[in-house]
Amino acid sequence: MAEIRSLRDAVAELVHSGDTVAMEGFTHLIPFAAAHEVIRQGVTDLTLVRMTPDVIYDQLIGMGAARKLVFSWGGNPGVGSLHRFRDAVENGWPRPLELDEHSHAGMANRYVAGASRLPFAVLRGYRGSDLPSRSETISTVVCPFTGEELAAVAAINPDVTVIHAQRADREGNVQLWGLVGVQKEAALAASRVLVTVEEIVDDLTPAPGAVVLPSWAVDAVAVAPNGAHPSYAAGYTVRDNDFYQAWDAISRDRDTFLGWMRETVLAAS
Amino acid sequence: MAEIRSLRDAVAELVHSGDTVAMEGFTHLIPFAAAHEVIRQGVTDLTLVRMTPDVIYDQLIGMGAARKLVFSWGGNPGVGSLHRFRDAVENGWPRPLELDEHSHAGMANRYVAGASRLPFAVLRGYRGSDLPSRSETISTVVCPFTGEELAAVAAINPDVTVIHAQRADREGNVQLWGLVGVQKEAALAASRVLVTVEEIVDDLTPAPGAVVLPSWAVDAVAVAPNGAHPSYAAGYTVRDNDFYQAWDAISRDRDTFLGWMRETVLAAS
Amino acid sequence: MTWTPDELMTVNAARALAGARTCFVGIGLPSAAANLARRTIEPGLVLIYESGTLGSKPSRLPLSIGDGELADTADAVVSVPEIFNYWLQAGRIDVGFLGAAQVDRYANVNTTVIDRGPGRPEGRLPGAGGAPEIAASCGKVFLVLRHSTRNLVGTLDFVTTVGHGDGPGSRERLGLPGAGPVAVITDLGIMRPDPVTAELTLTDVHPGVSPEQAVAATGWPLAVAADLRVTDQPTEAELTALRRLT
Amino acid sequence: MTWTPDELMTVNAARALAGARTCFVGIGLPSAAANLARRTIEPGLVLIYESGTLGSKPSRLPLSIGDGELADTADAVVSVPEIFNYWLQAGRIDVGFLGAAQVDRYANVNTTVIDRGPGRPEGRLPGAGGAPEIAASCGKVFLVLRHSTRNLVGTLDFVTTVGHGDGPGSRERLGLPGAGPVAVITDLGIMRPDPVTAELTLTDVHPGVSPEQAVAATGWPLAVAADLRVTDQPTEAELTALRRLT
Repeated sequence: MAEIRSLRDAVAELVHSGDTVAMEGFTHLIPFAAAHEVIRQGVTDLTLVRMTPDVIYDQLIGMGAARKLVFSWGGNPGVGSLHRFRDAVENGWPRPLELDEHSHAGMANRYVAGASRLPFAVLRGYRGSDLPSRSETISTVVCPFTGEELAAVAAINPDVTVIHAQRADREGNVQLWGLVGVQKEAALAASRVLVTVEEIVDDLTPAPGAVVLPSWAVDAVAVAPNGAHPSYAAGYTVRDNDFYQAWDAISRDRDTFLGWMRETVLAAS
Repeated sequence: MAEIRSLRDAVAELVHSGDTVAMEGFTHLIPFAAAHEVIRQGVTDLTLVRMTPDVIYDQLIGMGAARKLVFSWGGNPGVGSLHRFRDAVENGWPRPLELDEHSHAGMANRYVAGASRLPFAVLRGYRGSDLPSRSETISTVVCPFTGEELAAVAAINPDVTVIHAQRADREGNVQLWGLVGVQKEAALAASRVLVTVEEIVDDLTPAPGAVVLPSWAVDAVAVAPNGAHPSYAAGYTVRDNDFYQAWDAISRDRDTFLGWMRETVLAAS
Repeated sequence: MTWTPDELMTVNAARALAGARTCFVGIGLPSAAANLARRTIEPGLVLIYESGTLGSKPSRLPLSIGDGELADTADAVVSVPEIFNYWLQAGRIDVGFLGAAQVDRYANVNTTVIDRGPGRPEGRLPGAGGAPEIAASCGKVFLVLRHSTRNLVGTLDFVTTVGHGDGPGSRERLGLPGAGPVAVITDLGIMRPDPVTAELTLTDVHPGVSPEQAVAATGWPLAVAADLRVTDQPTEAELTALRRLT
Repeated sequence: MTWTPDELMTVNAARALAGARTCFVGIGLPSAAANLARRTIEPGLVLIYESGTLGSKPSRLPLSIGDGELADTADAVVSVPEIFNYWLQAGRIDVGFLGAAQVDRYANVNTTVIDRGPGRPEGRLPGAGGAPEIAASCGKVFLVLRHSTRNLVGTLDFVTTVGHGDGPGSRERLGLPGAGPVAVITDLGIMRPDPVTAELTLTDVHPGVSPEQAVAATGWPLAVAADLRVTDQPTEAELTALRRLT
């Protein structure tokens, strides 16, 4: 059963240095508040998993919290490069970053296999691409009925998955809606699940398109209003597109980045 | 794009003798009205696919419309046997019935593979069971990462899938909710899709838990109020449990069954 | 109060759910037992039906696994592929509760066909449904069925669902993750796999039932535990709750 | 009215969607073109974004593929695994519309890394995203990018996404179901695979652009079609609609 805890306590208990951590949310519901708490607590040597690293992992990578990144598209959506990600990969700053790189279809299916507790998933993908030459988690299987060769991707089973949702009830049942992305799969693939929410409510009234994660599939729920900012929570906040655009300048220079992180993230609590 | 048609025209155009037909709906939203139209039109030699054959296939089988059944649980839920199904299998009446028999997990994954246009799906299933000895659509694959042997099941891709839904709009976009079963997968696995609905509305207002099939993934929509009876459409009708219980007596005897079908199904239009 | 043998069976099946958090519920006797447990010994029990409902709280016993109330009262409704892949196969369910047509001494189950002898066609049963994977993947499994030599047989006509296979180590060799059947609850008593041989052994009889009755109603030479127990009589609260359900 | 080279590119990209029913839309230039098509030549065009929206009808151009309006205006919102497995891989999408960092003469695409020469670390690009499977499974594919020798190269540094592989028959040998790239639309003109050699050939230049300009901005000896056309000038309606979008 999920316990309702402070974000600080939940991160301290569930996210450990050296863990494989997935913070999911496909553009929507990205758990920035939890990532900032991870940075503040000095958790490090993480293997970060996420389809779209986005600004959230740019920050973790730039602060040196990651040793490896598992991903499929590493840009600032609609804006340009993730400069901290590029600096880590190209120049090893602040530390080298190992990569395991997939396509979106491959990553999505890796989470599906993880949620299903299968060791791999099958897709018609990667054909002719150089991607398999750089990844040990892409292989092939042959259909026993037709003889067709298909791509196989290894399951992802994070030590901990962190997601943001609109709300939870007092039992810890979690409800999210809008673009639901791959959050259910990422949560169910993990050994431990931390969910930040906009608010705790008495009753989860049914909502169109809502996904409910029952309390017994979640370890901790922490209230973090606007906890997806600069991403958003449909029905509560809107995407701060200006911030995404401003991030380009903030993150381009190492010192500017570090100054911003110190003032905005490390100084907070 | 889906055309809105009469049930008679839709069945005449989309369901042909010799087809592989899936009529899905897991206890809920079973497309009885469409099945009755198939019987009235004398469509025959069908390969019928359905996880739970239920009374709907008991009727089709008893009327001699099927040459083969692909399924995973063939009972009258909560009541007992499907007598027409048993009579066909045990005594070849009114004609022999070939079987391809799976578990629910296997059938569900066969539809998933079909909807994904993959030739097979992988699951951890059938281990130690005698089921694989009687089916050519169960095999094994070896995980290329871990070496674990897993079950593989062949995709199901019906010629036509028939489902019942609560409603559609005038464009032919379809909306269903409540127990959504395996209908989306069955529809997307098929070459042709026929949906009967309780009503056509101007706008599909979003509903909690609703699945929407866009018009361009459907071939025909036909209005059939109470078209799931004795099954039901959440929000419109309730399950006629009395009928399910009455079916035991109606179906136990060949002549009683034929008389009931003549009076209730064949005489209708 | 007096009670019927079926009520005895259901009450004892419900008691077996003490301490369980989540239960994958087969229709029929298992559903009665699981719903009774929610009203008596384990009010927080999460009922999961293969029709895709997580946390159903029906007020009356559903006739089928797809009655509307199962969805209306659920914490979440998911698709049938999801319930089998993300929830059952993933090992998230503590207890699987199954009915059965034929059970053998290793708690393997046949729900497919009955051999009716030479020259006669096989008798047809409903088939596997969710059982093979429920028995494979749940933390543990309870079976509930009426006690007779027709149901409890020396040799299954068909192995639909593996319990303990051909004995100790069988589940491990087959790669079945859950512990498998830990009790077979009947209208005469309870059988449990022997810790050493894995063979079903009579560990409990219901009040008023003799072990000889159970042995006579079993299709193999049923071992009887040295410390054979008698199950507690159904309480008034249990019987009242059960009768209200149906 | 006057226009910019980028507007020329986007208007021509939108025109390419005439007759399409469903379009899988990459972010950036493809999204601008697809949304412009919905407002001009193909009002019924169904826009599908990899964030899981089927039939989005945004009023303004979204900055990212996950802007709230994409979900709010969609006919259906599905999970990311579902959009890739049930909709894209299943071959339900007519047109895939992709941007690119590097494209070679067979319309193969690199969005992964740039070789910056010996002794220097690779330059990092965003990566594959949805492109490999979009290019494999859509009925046909349009690429849209700015025309320069940096973008249109003789040899890719990395093959992220296969267009026509190493030439005729390549897609069939690889088992790629869709027709692959049928046009590369740039700010100078349009290149299409030669029906025989599958090599990208300049078939159209935009008004005011000479074929020599396009050849000079291409990193391989670009063939020019014998019947080279000049694209129609952007209409006032097209430009107005485009400028309202952004």
